Amino acid sequence: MTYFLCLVLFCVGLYAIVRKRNIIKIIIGIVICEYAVNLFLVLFAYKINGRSPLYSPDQEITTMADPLPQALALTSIVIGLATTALLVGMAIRLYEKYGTFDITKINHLKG
Amino acid sequence: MKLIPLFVILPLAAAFLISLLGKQKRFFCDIASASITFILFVISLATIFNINSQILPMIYKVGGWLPPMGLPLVVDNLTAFMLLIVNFIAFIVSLYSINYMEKFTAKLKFYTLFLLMLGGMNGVLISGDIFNLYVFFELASIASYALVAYGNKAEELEAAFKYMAMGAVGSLFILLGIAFLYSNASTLNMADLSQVLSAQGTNKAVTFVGILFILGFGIKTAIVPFHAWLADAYPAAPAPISAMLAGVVTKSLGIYSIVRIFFNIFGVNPSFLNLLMFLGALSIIVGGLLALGQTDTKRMFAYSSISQVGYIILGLGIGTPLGILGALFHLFNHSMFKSLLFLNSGAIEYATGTRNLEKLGGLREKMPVTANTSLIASMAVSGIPPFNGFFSKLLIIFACIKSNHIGYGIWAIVGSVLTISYFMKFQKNAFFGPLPKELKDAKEVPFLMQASMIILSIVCLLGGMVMLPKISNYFTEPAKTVLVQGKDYSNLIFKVLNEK
Amino acid sequence: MKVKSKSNDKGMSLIVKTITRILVGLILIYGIYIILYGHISPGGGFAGGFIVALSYILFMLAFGKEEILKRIPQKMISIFESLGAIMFLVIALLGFTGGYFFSNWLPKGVPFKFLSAGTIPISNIALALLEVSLGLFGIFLVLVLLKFAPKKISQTDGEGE
Amino acid sequence: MIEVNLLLIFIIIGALVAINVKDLLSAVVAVGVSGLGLCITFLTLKAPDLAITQLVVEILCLVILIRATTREDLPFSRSGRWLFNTLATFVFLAIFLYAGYQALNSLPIFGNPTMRVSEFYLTEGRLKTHAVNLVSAINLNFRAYDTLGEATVLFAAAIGVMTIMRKKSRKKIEERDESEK
Repeated sequence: MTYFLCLVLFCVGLYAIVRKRNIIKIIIGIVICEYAVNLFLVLFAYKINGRSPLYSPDQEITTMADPLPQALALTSIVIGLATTALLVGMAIRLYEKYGTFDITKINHLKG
Repeated sequence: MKLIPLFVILPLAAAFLISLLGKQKRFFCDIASASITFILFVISLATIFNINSQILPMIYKVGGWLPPMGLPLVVDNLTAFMLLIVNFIAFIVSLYSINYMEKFTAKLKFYTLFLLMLGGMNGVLISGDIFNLYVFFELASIASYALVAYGNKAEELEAAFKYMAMGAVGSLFILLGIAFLYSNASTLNMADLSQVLSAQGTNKAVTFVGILFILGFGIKTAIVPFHAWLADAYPAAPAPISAMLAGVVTKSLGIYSIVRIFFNIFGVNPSFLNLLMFLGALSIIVGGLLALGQTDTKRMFAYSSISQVGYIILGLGIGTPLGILGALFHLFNHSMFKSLLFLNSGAIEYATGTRNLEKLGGLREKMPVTANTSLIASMAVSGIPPFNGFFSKLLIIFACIKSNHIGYGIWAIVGSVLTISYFMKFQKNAFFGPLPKELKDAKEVPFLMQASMIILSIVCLLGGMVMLPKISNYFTEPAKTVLVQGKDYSNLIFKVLNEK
Repeated sequence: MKVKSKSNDKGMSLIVKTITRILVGLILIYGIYIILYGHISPGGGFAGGFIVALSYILFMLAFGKEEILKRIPQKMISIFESLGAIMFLVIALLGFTGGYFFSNWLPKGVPFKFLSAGTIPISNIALALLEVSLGLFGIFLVLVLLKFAPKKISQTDGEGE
Repeated sequence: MIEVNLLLIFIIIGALVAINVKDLLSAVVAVGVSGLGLCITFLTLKAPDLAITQLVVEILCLVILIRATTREDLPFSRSGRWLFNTLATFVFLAIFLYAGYQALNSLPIFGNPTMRVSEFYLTEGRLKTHAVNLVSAINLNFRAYDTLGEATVLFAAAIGVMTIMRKKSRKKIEERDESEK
């Protein structure tokens, strides 16, 4: 159930990317998809009744959440930020050139 | 052995240093980029000879951790083959850009991004861990998005945005696939994954991951249903970058990743091969037909690129050793002649200021070097006998017929005829016929640009010799073996690890 | 939107400025703490670096852009960024002294102590340098875009070339 | 884990609002809301490092995104093949959801990760690196090479943004010398 909700979140993002005309909305869709993927990684790491992957001085290691997907998610959050920054930069330049965020009006190219 | 990390360290270090120190001296960035790519080329040559003497893959344990825990760098024959192509083209392109990029401002940023892209591609090739592959994949992609938008004109930004939006979605699919794969197999190392997955047997999750990977990497390879970005992005980028994109980026990020993941990790099955063959054949015809109608040289080459990549995919999809050999050989050839063609079109644009075929003509006398090299490239790409393209296409068609896919064989021949027809159009309109008045003062391009085009055309001319057993045993044959052996890849890697 | 158009000019009111002056220091210290204790507690170079950068964003919103442009010239940021990246690479390269690229070559120390875990704290600092400069770069992105109207961008001090 | 499900529903509602609301500023704020929801979810799922990073990255992302918004969204139009396209999208998404659901069913159930490789990190991590924070230890020691790639991605993005923000991109021949500094 939890996994499925996360997949729904991914699909919401995909819907925005495919169907929206506004560039900002498309970027928002990509951001939402990134959330979903990061959340998937962390969901896969969760262990019932587990602890966060930090040792404490007096405790023995019993159950901990899987640290590896969390490390991967950390990487992918930062990569997502880089992607978003570049996309926004391009969107703003496009707005300067075309005066609109509408992708149906930004069509100097044929393909 | 110790040299493997250099493939990533050198370009990244050079990129950081160029952006830090590049402003001091005028030619610093030119010299740095050309020399770094040359060193990389030499190292990749050394690697390919080194690896052939010992047959087993070379593994470098980053940080000294054993592979399922740490990140290994793996160089086997396929990787060495790809590394040689990538670094060779990068060297040629960086020679070419010394003069060509004078037209643009902020050359420093160009070189920084170029070296980052190169580092990303090398990182993808030598990576032995699937998430690591994704990270470097993303590095190369982000650098290439920015490079496509380099000219900052409206069309270029539009093309780059389209490319980037599609590329970002592709990356998300890949990352989602990796997350599923991790949850299923609980490991990220490629060799380990391969063993775990074969122990598990078929699994719906793995099938779904396969679909996600085909979507994601297919977007980067621009096979036909996902090709929308390519025809805009290639013409928009500066010519050296178009040459890189067409010559090596789609191949190292797209095709290499697909074959590595599907042939060596998941293991191939007939339905996957049929899908590849179908997509390849579709790409050949759609790309060819679209290329026929173009008047912009770069756009024509872009569509032609889709069609030629279709041949590679078709050859891989046949799945027999002969087909794979043909595909790898065609991959090598396509890198050479398509880069050369894009460099040619860049030279024409540099000299005349236009890419429109209807405004060009009669440049043969004004620009003899460009004309002759592009004639060689056109003949090579259309598969005229002494040139390299002929042999690889022949191999692929033979493989089709031998494995009873005669329909696809005929399809490939039709595609080849299409190729000849649009390249005849290009040659006739650009270099023959009357010289328009506006082009009276066109001059041949500077020496370094000529030199890089000449080197590539010599490679195209002699490329057929790769078929000779002496060279082939060093070059394409071992690379083919890696793919043919399929899931034995993991056994080999663990064998190497256990030896130490 | 209103807030930003004000920050365009001379910044916000005196109350905001005074509180910001106090808060910025605290946020800065918190960010540095997160960076330095990344190997012991949650956090690390990425989070901490961005926190430091965000303190500057707060500063910018309160005081207006002239003030911050005076304090951090844009060239410095590019230099910091390259330095952070090079530092990380150098740490990796020094790993060759331990036998491998990226090996943890420093003595490891005692767990739970500040000076422990070999190269991890230094890597955190290098990453933080990169992130801080990237965050600051984000500010400049914002600054560049303050005059946001088609065909009217005049503040594009993107690169002095 | 009812609270995780509730948080997820909250995030999905935030996302739906973000993509459907007319006002672009509200859309960005709605994304921020679901991002903060995500941050709390990370905390519930025992990932404090990620929660901190997500929070900070979220704020920076919003600052950048808000700058890019104009006040008005585009008017809604049903021109062209609107109905067909929407239907096609929904069919595709439905297929995707179904396939994903099937795949998810064959994964280990929620809360019981397999942890084949991670077992090593848990047992040996502290002994080998002497770091207490395992996520840091993995990011900066076991998989530091990944982090190098990641840092370089950020670097590339920054250089990329600077590149596309140049005022002038092509130069005329006479300007060549003075602009080369």
